[in-house]
Amino acid sequence: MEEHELTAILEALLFIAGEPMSLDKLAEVLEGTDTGRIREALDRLRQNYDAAGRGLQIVEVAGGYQIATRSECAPWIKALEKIKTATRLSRSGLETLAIVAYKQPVTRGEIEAIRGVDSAGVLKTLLERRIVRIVGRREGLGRPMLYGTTREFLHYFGLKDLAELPALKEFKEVAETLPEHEPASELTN
Amino acid sequence: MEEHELTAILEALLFIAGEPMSLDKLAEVLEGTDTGRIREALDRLRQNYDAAGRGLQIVEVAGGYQIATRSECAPWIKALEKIKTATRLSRSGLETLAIVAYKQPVTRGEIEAIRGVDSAGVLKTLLERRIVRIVGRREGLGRPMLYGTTREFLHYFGLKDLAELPALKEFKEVAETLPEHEPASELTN
Amino acid sequence: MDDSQTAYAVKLPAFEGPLDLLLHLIKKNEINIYDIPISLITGQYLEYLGLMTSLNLAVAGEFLVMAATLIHIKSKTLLPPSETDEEEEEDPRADLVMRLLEYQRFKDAAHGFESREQEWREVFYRPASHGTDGPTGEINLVDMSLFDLLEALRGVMDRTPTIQGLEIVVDELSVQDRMSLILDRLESEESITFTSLFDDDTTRLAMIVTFLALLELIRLKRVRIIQAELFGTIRVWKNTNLQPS
Repeated sequence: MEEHELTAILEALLFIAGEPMSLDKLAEVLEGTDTGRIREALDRLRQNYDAAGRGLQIVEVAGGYQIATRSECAPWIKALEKIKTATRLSRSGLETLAIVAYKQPVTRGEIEAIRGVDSAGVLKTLLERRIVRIVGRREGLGRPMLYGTTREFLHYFGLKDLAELPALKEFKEVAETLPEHEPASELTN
Repeated sequence: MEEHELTAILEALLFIAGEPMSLDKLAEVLEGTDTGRIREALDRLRQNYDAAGRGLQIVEVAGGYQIATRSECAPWIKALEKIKTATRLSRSGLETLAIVAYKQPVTRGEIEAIRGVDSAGVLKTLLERRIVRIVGRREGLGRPMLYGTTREFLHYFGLKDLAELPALKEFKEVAETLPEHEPASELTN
Repeated sequence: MDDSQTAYAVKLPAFEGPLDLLLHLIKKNEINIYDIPISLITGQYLEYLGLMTSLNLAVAGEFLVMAATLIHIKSKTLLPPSETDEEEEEDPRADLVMRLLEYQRFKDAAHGFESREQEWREVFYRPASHGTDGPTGEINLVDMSLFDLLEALRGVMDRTPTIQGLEIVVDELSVQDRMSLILDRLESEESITFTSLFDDDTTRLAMIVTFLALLELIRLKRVRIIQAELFGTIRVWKNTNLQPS
């Protein structure tokens, strides 16, 4: 197979797949074409897509490659009525999700210990949105359920994999940012 | 809007729409951009797509424009579809699987009594995917086959063993609790 | 317009919980987190709770628990340091500081998530191929979660409310059943590996039952076990010659 043929086939495959395609999966479809060659072809494809005047891009997300629209086109895509943008996550949702993402697998009790508030409702919302899932149980007393993030989570935040999450701040760093981080009281008495 | 912007937006719209878009429909989304200009931009887009090494094309079908794969790529797309269907499960498949998981060992008759519909086809799919297996036969009339889940099943759900399956009661705790936690207040009294 | 009402117009910032409120007070007062003036903060914290009550806002239990914690810490700091203890006593505020810092870490992380969310909400993917394969609503096995499984089960149970006791019953196969299963497999395959016998055993109990079944078959001379070389694969063969050799 020639180079430009491979690029063409990859483009068609990414278009049809509708989900991230890993190098391994692409190699499987392409009957054992070397993953190195596939990666090179994908890089070429990505460069073509990065030319001016394109409404699409090749992104590496949730463990694979996928075709996506460019954010500049978002207003017109939203005008295509049937696309509804997902409601944004609430503050408590983001907070809970951050704990799940960094501490997974994690129990509800551990989440609540960090947040200092009951988190059952938020967890339910995250489960329903398929951003968080039950990944098993912790051994020991009560065998509580463990929560972790999903592939949808990676998609939602445009992450390639969990390793792409920025490192959590050290306590020292956190402490340094604390004063004058927020505007003073909003009490307008 | 400049020419190359228009082309980009059209590309993104055709990509997302997944069905033929007529000039009128496109003009509507683009808030009254002249159809002549849209046609010109589409022609330019089509020329870009006709360059060598492309796996996609802009086709004019059923009264509209659409992005489609090139026929040369058909064999690989078929290979992809085969892999994809092997990893997909329908709603009825999931339902049947849930019954098998929680009621195993269970006969087909018992599954059908619960679901109220014939489940032979779904069971066959689950057996083929190796998510469900025959675990033996029930003593008694006709010695019907008994179904249970496989190791593969545990793998998909990230479980170590069947005892890790959450009980319905536990699930209700997660799923039927309070609405999402509200922040303490955001009131202007 | 009644002036006495507008005079008391109060806008309260929203807090996720007691830790959030405490962090707000610490920032507002520009306090060093490692040296929290506990009297001042306790006072302001209780003031806020009082404000919530006066506005008829339900004060969640967690806020009250924290109030008790603060008062407890305050009382400890008021005690004169005991002279008998040689070791330096632990700062009663230490635990709280750790909790606040830990919580702030995740608040910062959540903030980062928020900006990523903002960015990626503007990017759209094409839904899976509009091709020929099956009805919509299919789930990719990779994306399946126990939540989906339980939701599906709940769906069935809502339809047929008479079904009771859908609780997990661990595989109750008898040794007899396992024996027939092993023999069934040996009908279609000449020999099978020892380990493959346990492939689908998802519990310890099931593995024990399978092993007992194998022992029984060996005793009855229905199968033979052969290990061709030391540490090699152990294979189970059907014993075609029923006469003891």
